[in-house]
Amino acid sequence: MSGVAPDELAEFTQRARQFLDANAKRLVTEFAAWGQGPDRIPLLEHADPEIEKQELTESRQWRQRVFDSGFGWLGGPVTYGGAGLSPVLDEVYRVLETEYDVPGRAFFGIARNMLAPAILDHGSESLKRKYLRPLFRGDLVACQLFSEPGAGSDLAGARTTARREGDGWLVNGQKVWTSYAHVAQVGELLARTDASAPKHHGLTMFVLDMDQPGIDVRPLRQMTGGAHFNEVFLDNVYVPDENRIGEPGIGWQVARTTLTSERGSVGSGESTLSAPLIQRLDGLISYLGKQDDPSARRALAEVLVADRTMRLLNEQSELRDHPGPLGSVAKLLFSRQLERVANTAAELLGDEFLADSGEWGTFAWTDFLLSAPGLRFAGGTDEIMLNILAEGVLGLPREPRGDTR
Amino acid sequence: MSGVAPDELAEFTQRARQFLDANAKRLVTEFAAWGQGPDRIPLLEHADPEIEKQELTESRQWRQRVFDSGFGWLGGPVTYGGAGLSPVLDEVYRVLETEYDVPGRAFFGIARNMLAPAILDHGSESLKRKYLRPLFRGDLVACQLFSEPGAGSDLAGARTTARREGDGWLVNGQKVWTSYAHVAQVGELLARTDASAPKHHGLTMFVLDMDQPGIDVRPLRQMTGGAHFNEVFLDNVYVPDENRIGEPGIGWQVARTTLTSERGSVGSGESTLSAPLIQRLDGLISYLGKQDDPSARRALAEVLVADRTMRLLNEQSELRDHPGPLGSVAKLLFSRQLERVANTAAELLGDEFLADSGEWGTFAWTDFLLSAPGLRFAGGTDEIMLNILAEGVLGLPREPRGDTR
Amino acid sequence: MNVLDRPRLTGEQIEIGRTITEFLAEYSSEPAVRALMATEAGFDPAVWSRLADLGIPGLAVPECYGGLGLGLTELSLVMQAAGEVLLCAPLLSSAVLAATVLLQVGDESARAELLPGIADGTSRLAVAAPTTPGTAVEITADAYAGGWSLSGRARQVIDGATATGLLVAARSTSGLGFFAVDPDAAGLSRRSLTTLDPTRKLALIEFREVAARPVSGPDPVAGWTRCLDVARSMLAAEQVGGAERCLRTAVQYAKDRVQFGRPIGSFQAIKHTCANMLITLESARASMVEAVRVVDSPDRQDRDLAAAASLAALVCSDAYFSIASDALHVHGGIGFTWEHSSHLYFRRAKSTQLLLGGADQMRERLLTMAALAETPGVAASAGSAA
Amino acid sequence: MNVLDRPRLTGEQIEIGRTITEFLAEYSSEPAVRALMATEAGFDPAVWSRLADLGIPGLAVPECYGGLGLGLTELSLVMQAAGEVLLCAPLLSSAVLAATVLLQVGDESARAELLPGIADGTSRLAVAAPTTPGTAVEITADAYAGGWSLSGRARQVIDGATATGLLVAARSTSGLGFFAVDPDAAGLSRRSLTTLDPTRKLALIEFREVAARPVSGPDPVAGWTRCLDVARSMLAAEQVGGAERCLRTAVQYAKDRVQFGRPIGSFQAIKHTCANMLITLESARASMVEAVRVVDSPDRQDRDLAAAASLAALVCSDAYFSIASDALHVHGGIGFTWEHSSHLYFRRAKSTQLLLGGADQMRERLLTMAALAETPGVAASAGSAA
Repeated sequence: MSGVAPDELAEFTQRARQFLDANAKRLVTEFAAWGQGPDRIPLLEHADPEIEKQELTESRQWRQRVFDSGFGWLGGPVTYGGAGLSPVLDEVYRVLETEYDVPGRAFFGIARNMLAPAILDHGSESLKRKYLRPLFRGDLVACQLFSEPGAGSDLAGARTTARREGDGWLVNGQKVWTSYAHVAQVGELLARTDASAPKHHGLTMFVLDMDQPGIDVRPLRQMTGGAHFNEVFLDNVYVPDENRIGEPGIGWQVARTTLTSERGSVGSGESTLSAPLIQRLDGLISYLGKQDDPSARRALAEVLVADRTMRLLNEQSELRDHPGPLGSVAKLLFSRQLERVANTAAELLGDEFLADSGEWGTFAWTDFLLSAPGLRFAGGTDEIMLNILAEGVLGLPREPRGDTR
Repeated sequence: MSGVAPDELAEFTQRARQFLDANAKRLVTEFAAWGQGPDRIPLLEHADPEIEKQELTESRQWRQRVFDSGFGWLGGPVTYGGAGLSPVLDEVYRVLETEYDVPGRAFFGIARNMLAPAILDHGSESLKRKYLRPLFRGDLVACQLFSEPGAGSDLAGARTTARREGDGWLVNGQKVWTSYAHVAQVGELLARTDASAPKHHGLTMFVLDMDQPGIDVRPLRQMTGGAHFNEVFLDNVYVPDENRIGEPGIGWQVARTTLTSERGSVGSGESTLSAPLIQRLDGLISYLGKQDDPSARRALAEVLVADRTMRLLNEQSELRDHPGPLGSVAKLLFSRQLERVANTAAELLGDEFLADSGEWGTFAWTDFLLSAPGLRFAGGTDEIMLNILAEGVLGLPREPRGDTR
Repeated sequence: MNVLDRPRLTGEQIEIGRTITEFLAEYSSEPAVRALMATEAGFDPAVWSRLADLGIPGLAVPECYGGLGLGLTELSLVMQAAGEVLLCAPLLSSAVLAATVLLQVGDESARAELLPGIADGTSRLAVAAPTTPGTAVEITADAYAGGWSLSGRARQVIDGATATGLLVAARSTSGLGFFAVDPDAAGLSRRSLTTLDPTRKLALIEFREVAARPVSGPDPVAGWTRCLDVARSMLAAEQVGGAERCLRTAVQYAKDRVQFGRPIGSFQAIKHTCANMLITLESARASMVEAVRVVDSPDRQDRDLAAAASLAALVCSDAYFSIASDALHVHGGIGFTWEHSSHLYFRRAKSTQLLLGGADQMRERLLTMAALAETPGVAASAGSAA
Repeated sequence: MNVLDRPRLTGEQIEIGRTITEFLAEYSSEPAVRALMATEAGFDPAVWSRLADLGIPGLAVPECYGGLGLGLTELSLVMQAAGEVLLCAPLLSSAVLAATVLLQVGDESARAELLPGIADGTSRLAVAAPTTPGTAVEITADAYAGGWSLSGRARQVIDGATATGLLVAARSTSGLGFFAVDPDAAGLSRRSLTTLDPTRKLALIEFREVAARPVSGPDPVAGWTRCLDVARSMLAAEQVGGAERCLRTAVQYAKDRVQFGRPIGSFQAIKHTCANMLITLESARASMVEAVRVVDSPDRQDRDLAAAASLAALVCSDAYFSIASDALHVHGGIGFTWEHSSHLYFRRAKSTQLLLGGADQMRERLLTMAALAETPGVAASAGSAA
């Protein structure tokens, strides 16, 4: 295994298991029987605020315990709160943790996989000391303030402005598609600081304190009827200059660092088709008595194949010395596969998919179907991902652009 | 029916049937039984030259009889040998003819559907008088001298030159992917006549006499091992100026006329998945005893659906007042469907597809599989077709180009 | 690219298409649809009455029963236009399904009694019968002294909760039959269901010894099969209308939305997506036009109808869903919001894909009609499926 | 993007990968492959002998039988490199299949006698046994006084016409067993077949009372199932190698070929096709790497092997064919010519897709191993399939 000697790995695994065994229960591998548990098949969470609050508290407490026991940031420098070991071990630990019944880490995905890498790569020493530890410890939930109504695929077209004001900056504008903004303490903000510079050179990145006046977070109602994302309105919001990530004008480079680290949030292990989902589809087939139906069998096998392949892809790309943007491979496979699963469920259910008959585990699939398209643009549209792979990995030439000035 | 009054149509149909009944046998609707007939599944013909010569003779004789009986060019002006009726009737007649056991019209597809429309739209009066009648009568086989090794999708990049020489032009260069060049009497030639003009404005179109010195037609061996296409080398070949189609420099416009008329040769009725092909696939399923195999049934049904849809699409687009470039829809569906059929046959045959066991109707599918990719670029790649539909029908904006000078 | 871009239309038909399109542009705007889909009834009685004034529900009902006596081609134009704007009205349930049941299955007295109300819009009838081939009827009909009584349940009856009358398929000792039922009759309960597509309401109807009147003529099984094929052809027209609208909206967005300094429609990824949507749409239109032609041919055979309707159902269902999905995708994030119309078409498309039988059933019918992949066992069972 | 772009390789393994890649660049150029594919033998004895000098055929054969005693991971690197250049050699037949049959099915005396020849390349053994789960063995073995005799036929034996020895699966009254047969024995005839993929030769072998020597140890059925799973994992490596080469060639062409004044690789249609090929390739590689890891784990269970090998067979087969097709398409007309290498990979890809069992069988095995979609009937029959 690259970067870690076999002995070290074995020793680490044993130590991590001891911690996990002492602090959590092993997941029982048998899944809840058909008809038991909540009748929903979640893809984009839009939980009841009270439930969400409680889930966040539990998740935070667990992450803090993990961190304080030394497993929170294995690959991080000791100076900033890390364990000073190989980054590979973070992935090893993550995989181990999936075997235990502990709170998920979704709330902290952006903190850990996007904001922290940006600060590590581009932030000042004081930013690193201030933010890295709480971001990895689960003290802070982060959100990503990149997309705007006029700047979706073309993030460099951002129009939210930050202008100098005393020791800091005043921010004005609107961001959109912001997951977790309603529970976040900090945001990673991309703003235009120089309107006269060419578009890719006029941007600057900041860490924004979300708990201050002038920030209006509104849930964005999506096609399912729920609201997983938010709009964020920024009206004369102050950011101290010390919260700038990198020099003024290099915001676009910082954003790219962030985006290529993003696989943790959408493309990585947590978003493979989970075993429970396959179990749910299997349960549906049994419920409908279609175990002998060859199209049902084929569909289930295809979902299984996609799930296994994505798991392997994630697992192995973490083990490579230079994983590169291959995380986007998993993200693309993931969003495509979701739509296939949803349509398979619909085909199996036939007209039972049309209306809520009250039967457990049937109409719940409609929410899944309606959520699936959202995963195609969250974290970058398929087109952008394909461009990144083609240009970044395969070295194909860029397109002529219309926005080079 | 647009363009033809119901009475006129009925009268015409009766008259055409009389002619056909008197001159040909009705096709027996039962197909040859499994194991009978030649053991090949043709897609790109590369027949034995002797057999091809004989087929051409029979096809020519039939077309001449059809023409001389007044059914050869129903929509054409009387001046040039046409019947002066609605062009819709040509399609009506073509469909009627498919019910009879008569030679196919593939040899004359380019003459009729590409060269003739170009002459009609852009040619001089004398060109029209000289060529239209023999092109529709089956006297002349035509080929299309457009593509070059360096100008495939980008036909306007043609480098074959024609330079003034006395009363005519001297042509030098190389063409490729030329179906029927080895049996053609005339070629529709796109050549560069002005090297100093912008690339789309330096081209001119000619009718080239193929029976003259300096023209070297070489079969192009394709991946099946056979040779459906040719390379054509042009070495100081003379074309009289009267054989110019349109003014010098408008060759690109003439080519576009030709290409949008091309559906007759690849996208039209003759190239839908023929009933015999479906029968062959059905026979294969029975031979393998897979009538109860749900994937086989599904695959066969999908082929049937695609075939019916393409037929309807062709039939109806001919009936529209402005069929537009919708013929390319059928061409795209066609080439996609072919690959699907080939892969279905392979999947059904399993390892019997790997080697020629001598069983009739099995290994013959490999030739079909290996021919299918050729249909994707013949007559324009998928990408070019999609651009035509997107820009021409939907009005989407063109891409920035790198070759505007 | 519009409703009238179909071959073989007469001047009168083109006029009908224009009239209904203009009418719907005024009376079935997106805000109106959104308002109605949030109501329990799901349609606007005032608009319905105006549609009735235009003769729409009785377009294809013979004049002797109070209709305009036009053909199903004309009705298909209405369905196509309705599909374009997601019209919320009992068109499919009453004007298509119920009227066809009476014409194809009903006896003369039932036709004479019930069709005029359908035609003038004063009745809105719903049909309670399984629409997927192979699904068992869950209602039994028992004869008693004074007549018949029905017990059991019908799932997912289109507009079942608001219909003024019901035509119910039930099994008695003498086989399948259709019965007219008053929805207010004792023992009947109906419940509006939460639906994937909120612009078309479905109801669960339960029958406990509900008084019913038989309305079938001879061979109701074959008649019901024909009804479904007629309905599939009309639904195909609705699907083509919806798909057409989705493509138009997507193309417009691709022209208007600028990213990277260019309209996104100038990028091949979007451009080719749109071109592929066009290919899919034109294939669907071709199959629908043929199904409507067959449906409207006086001398059609049942098997030709079955073949053409199954083909159109297959092709148009998949086309609509694929186009609606692609359109949603072309719109990027905005297409994923509740406020954008994309999801309404996406929901309608998925819902119509499953409404009158799934793809497997349609494929099997096609094979049967084409006499392909025949084995004694399979052919026999496929032949008996509705 | 190359052979060695795989996680978990040791320095020694990387060195083996480099060595074989350099060797094949010299001895298995495209002209050499084209020359060999036109011959009846289909391989170059001199190159084979050099490969043997490098120890390749005996890479995974234990040292006690004359091999290098390395693992299947090392052999998979060779297969991957061989797949890249379409090496024409009895690698799959002798070094993978025959060696594995002896190790997994053979008794001790057969191993001791036959493995050293395989390892040093002096013997080239072919295996005559059905490779698709569920296919019946068409050869019967009859005991007679002096030994055993085989009758029947084996279809599509890889390198069967040129092998110096045969390992044949046959049914006797006591069930399936493997037998060693001298290809020159009386009553045996073999015929080279015209193949879809001319770079891998297949033969039809017929047996008429051919003298044979039993070589099986206990439970040859389970052993043969394991053999096939090992072979599928190795073939997956070959497929990944071939797919990788196809993608590399296509990307290079997309950079070089200019149309409309731009490299065609700058157009999104081509660019995204290539990106999708990369996605497909990386998925395939992931499944192959896992299968090789499992195959090479000393404590693996048969069902883990079956699951990993079936997954790799499915994913890599489809990936290779899809990548080879796309690569051909990216090349436009030139890719359709006989002279271009595209069709050689296209043929190899289609052929390997069907060589060791089809997708249906692999999917069923996966479901069985994952205990999904279980019904008593189906689970039992799937469990018995090889």
